[in-house]
Amino acid sequence: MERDNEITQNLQLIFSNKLIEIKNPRMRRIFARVEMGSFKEALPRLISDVKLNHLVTITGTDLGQEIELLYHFTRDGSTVVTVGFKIPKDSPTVKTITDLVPAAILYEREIHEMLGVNFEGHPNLAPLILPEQWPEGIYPLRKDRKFEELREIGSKK
Amino acid sequence: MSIRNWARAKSPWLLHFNTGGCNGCDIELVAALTPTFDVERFGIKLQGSPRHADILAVTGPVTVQIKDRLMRVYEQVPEPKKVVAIGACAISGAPFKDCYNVYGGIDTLLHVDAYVPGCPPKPEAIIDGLAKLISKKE
Amino acid sequence: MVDGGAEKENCEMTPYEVFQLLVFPGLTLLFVLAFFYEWIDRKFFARLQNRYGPLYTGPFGLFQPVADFVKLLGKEDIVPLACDKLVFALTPIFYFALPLTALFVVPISESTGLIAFEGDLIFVMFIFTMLVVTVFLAGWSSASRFGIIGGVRAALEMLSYEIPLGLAMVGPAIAAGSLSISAIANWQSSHLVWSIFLQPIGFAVLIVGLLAELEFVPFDIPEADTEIVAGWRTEFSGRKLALFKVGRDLELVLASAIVAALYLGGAQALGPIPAIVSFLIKTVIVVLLLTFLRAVFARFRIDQMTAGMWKYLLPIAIFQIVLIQFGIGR
Amino acid sequence: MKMGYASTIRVPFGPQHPALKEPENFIFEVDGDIVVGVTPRLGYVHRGAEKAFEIRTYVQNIYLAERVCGICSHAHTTCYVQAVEDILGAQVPPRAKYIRTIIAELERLHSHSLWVGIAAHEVGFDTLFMYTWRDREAIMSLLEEISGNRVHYAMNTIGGVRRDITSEGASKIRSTLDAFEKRTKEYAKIMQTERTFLKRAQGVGILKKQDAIDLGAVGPTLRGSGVKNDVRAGDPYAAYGEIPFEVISHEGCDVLCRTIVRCEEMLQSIDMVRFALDHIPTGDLRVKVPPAVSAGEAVSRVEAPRGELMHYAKSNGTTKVERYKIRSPTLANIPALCKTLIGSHIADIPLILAGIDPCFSCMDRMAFIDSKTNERWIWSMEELKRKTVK
Repeated sequence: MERDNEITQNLQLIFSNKLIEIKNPRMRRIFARVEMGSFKEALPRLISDVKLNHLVTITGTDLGQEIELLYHFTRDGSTVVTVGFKIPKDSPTVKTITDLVPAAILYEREIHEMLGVNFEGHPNLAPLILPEQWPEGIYPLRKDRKFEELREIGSKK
Repeated sequence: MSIRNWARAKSPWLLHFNTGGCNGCDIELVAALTPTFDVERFGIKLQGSPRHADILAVTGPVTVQIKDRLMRVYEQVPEPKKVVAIGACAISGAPFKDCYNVYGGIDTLLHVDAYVPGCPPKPEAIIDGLAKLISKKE
Repeated sequence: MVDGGAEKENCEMTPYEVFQLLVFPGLTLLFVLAFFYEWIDRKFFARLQNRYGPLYTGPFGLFQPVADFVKLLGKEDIVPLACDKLVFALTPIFYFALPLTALFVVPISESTGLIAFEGDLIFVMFIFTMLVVTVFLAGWSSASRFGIIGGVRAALEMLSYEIPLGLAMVGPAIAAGSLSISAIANWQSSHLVWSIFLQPIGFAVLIVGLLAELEFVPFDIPEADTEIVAGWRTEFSGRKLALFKVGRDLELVLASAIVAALYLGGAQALGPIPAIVSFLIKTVIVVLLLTFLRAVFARFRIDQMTAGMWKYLLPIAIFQIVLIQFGIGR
Repeated sequence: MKMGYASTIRVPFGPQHPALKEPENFIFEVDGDIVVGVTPRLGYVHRGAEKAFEIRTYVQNIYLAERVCGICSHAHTTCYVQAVEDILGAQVPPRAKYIRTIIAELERLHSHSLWVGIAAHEVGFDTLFMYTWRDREAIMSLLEEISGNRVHYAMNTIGGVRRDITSEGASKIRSTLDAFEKRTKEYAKIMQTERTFLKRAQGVGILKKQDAIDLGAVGPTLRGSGVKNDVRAGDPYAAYGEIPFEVISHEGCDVLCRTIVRCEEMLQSIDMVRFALDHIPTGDLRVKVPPAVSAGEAVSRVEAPRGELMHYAKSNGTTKVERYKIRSPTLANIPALCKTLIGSHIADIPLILAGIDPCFSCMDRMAFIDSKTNERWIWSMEELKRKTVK
């Protein structure tokens, strides 16, 4: 447990006033919410000081007006530190982190395709897993379309 | 011509095509080749190229992405050909039936000659399905 | 020599010769042998893998190769649009005819082949090379990526195993002092010794060379099904594929017959055993040996194979020839 | 797109290909026999499962989570039920934890021995493929006896386990594992001494340690490059805290090393199952759980046979999940796979592909365009169709 507290203090130190909330629901799990712009600047220090060397994945959630991006890191395979922030749904643009974390190249592409968030500076945001004939601009994981509508779009092809 | 039907019944060559399934049925189909079940006793061989195959064994719910490839491979198999839908996904799309990216069921796209139910069907069930398909009169 | 009584100018064929050519040691026997050896090969391969192999087509699955052949004949024969039609149609026929012609030279039922002339060993070597050229043309003409890659690999493979194979076949010829297979067989029976005991290294090199010629597993790179679908055979279907299948079986018969003739004394009557039976026993043993090697190894990569052939197999073959020169293999 | 007669030819590999059990399409830019560019085009297995999670209740989702992948189905259900139990704060009875661990290790056994067979088949060593799969049937019938099905066991439910392991079941497991252990040791020895297999596996598909960490590889692929990282040790779940084991890793960084890691993991799993069977506590199998889950979020991680599997669940108090994210181990290995494929021979592709033991059906979220060649091209629909297996 003491390792979790040490990480929590570290995060509070790095984000200081930008940190909206931080919680530690169980052992080896830390969830932190930060303001939108502060994540990219803090990333180098996160990797060096807090030693978050493995990016597990990035989760995108549609919260109605905003899209929440959660970056799940692990610290040498044990504690999972999740740092998340919200971005407005009408202009969902975020800076990419592939320059610092090469593994993110895949996860950012899925979020781009599924939720319509575009990542500036990403080497190649071509369409990914959705079928080729999937119409532009329709993002399946957004909640603004009912499930049956999606079913229609999918099977029309 | 009884000799031709005898030959077709005795050496049905199989081509396996997974259209987006969870590969539970695929490992059971491949398990049917191994010593415990050994389908080569009936002359059944798994072939690599669609040109060499008689029976197209399809597993998995047809995802939208793979539909064209499935039709393409189906056309490449020379006549007389048969299609076997192996597993609940191939028959009706099973848990993924109402997903946005799935056609659900092979028979929406192809004429299917035999259905092997089960999720996944055991190797014995697959062999039984193939045996029934082979002995089915045209 | 063709025993047809007095020398005839117009040399038309006596009925007995026609029978010989078409039935007994000729076409039908070779067809039956081809299917029989494929059956042995598949059954033994399956038994090595703790499986049964074909079981329900005829007694012990004996007619499985026949069933496969007849089924393929009845299938639709698809000719891809982009392929070179003429070559695409001719290569199966060549692949089927070449081993057949070569088999008339090898002694099967009597101590001499149907046709025996000085230099028929070179003729058989030429046939082996032509087989690979046919394979290359088949792959090239099918205009599919996998066909082209398979054909190119077959040609590349030939460059590596052709010379050791040739040397291994020439070994017994030097010992027997003649380039006719029948003469070599007779030399072995007259000297009551088999060349396998005189030149064991040559025998090993020949087996490895034939494994590569027949595209059995350690060297089945041209039609490696897990890499390039079905290699040069990918685009063939129906009758063409049937001819390729029988051609491959005949090639197996030819390979085992060559080994039997050159190293195991050919088709000579061993005391009470008639010639044909001794030929069958020897060739079946060779087929079992080839299948055993097929079941035991994993597949080489094309560059490992060519390197291995040039670095190891060729020096050994040359060493064997040098040994014979010094009279050890006489 | 530049269509001139390029010095390289593009070899499509899939979606229908004997080496791939599943439909994946890798288009290789090949110069002679050497791969210079790889373009995986995935999405053939994308069934939109994450969206389907949102319209089903929590109990129905167990059925769906299991069918994400056929070979590691228990790993997915364990990960799913642990995520929901995390949010609920339900206390799973210790016996259920032990049974979950036993089934997880048995699944690792059958998944790894399946992989050893497939890897041998990729290089044409069919005899070993037949033997390993013959002995694997013993594990499959064992799992069938315990759970009633050979592949999807449906052992897990939210709050515990649905079936018990009786005492004669336990003795049957022990006897089967004794025989299986002897066979596995022999196959491990064969894989490391058989010259032809060595020639194909040694020094093939090199993934250096630093690349593996940077590209986020997981599981045996990572442990084969010398990194000691295993969820069972770092973040123990179910009963892994009480079962002694140490993480296996080798420095070889090639396919052979990944084979050795997997074979040793099999032997270790056998010992773990024996230990778990000896120390299994008595008690009930599950605890009652309300259908509606209070609002909250949870990250649950499991060591699937292929690597670290992560599920993220976000609930909103109703009986349906708000957002469910699955990140499977194969997805994390794809960038590392593409790195090892560049510079390899065509003939090595199936073995390197099999090296990460890809399970595309869990993974199918992602494609990755990597082309070291200078020009960049995007495939249009027609070109892609023309390039696939004609």
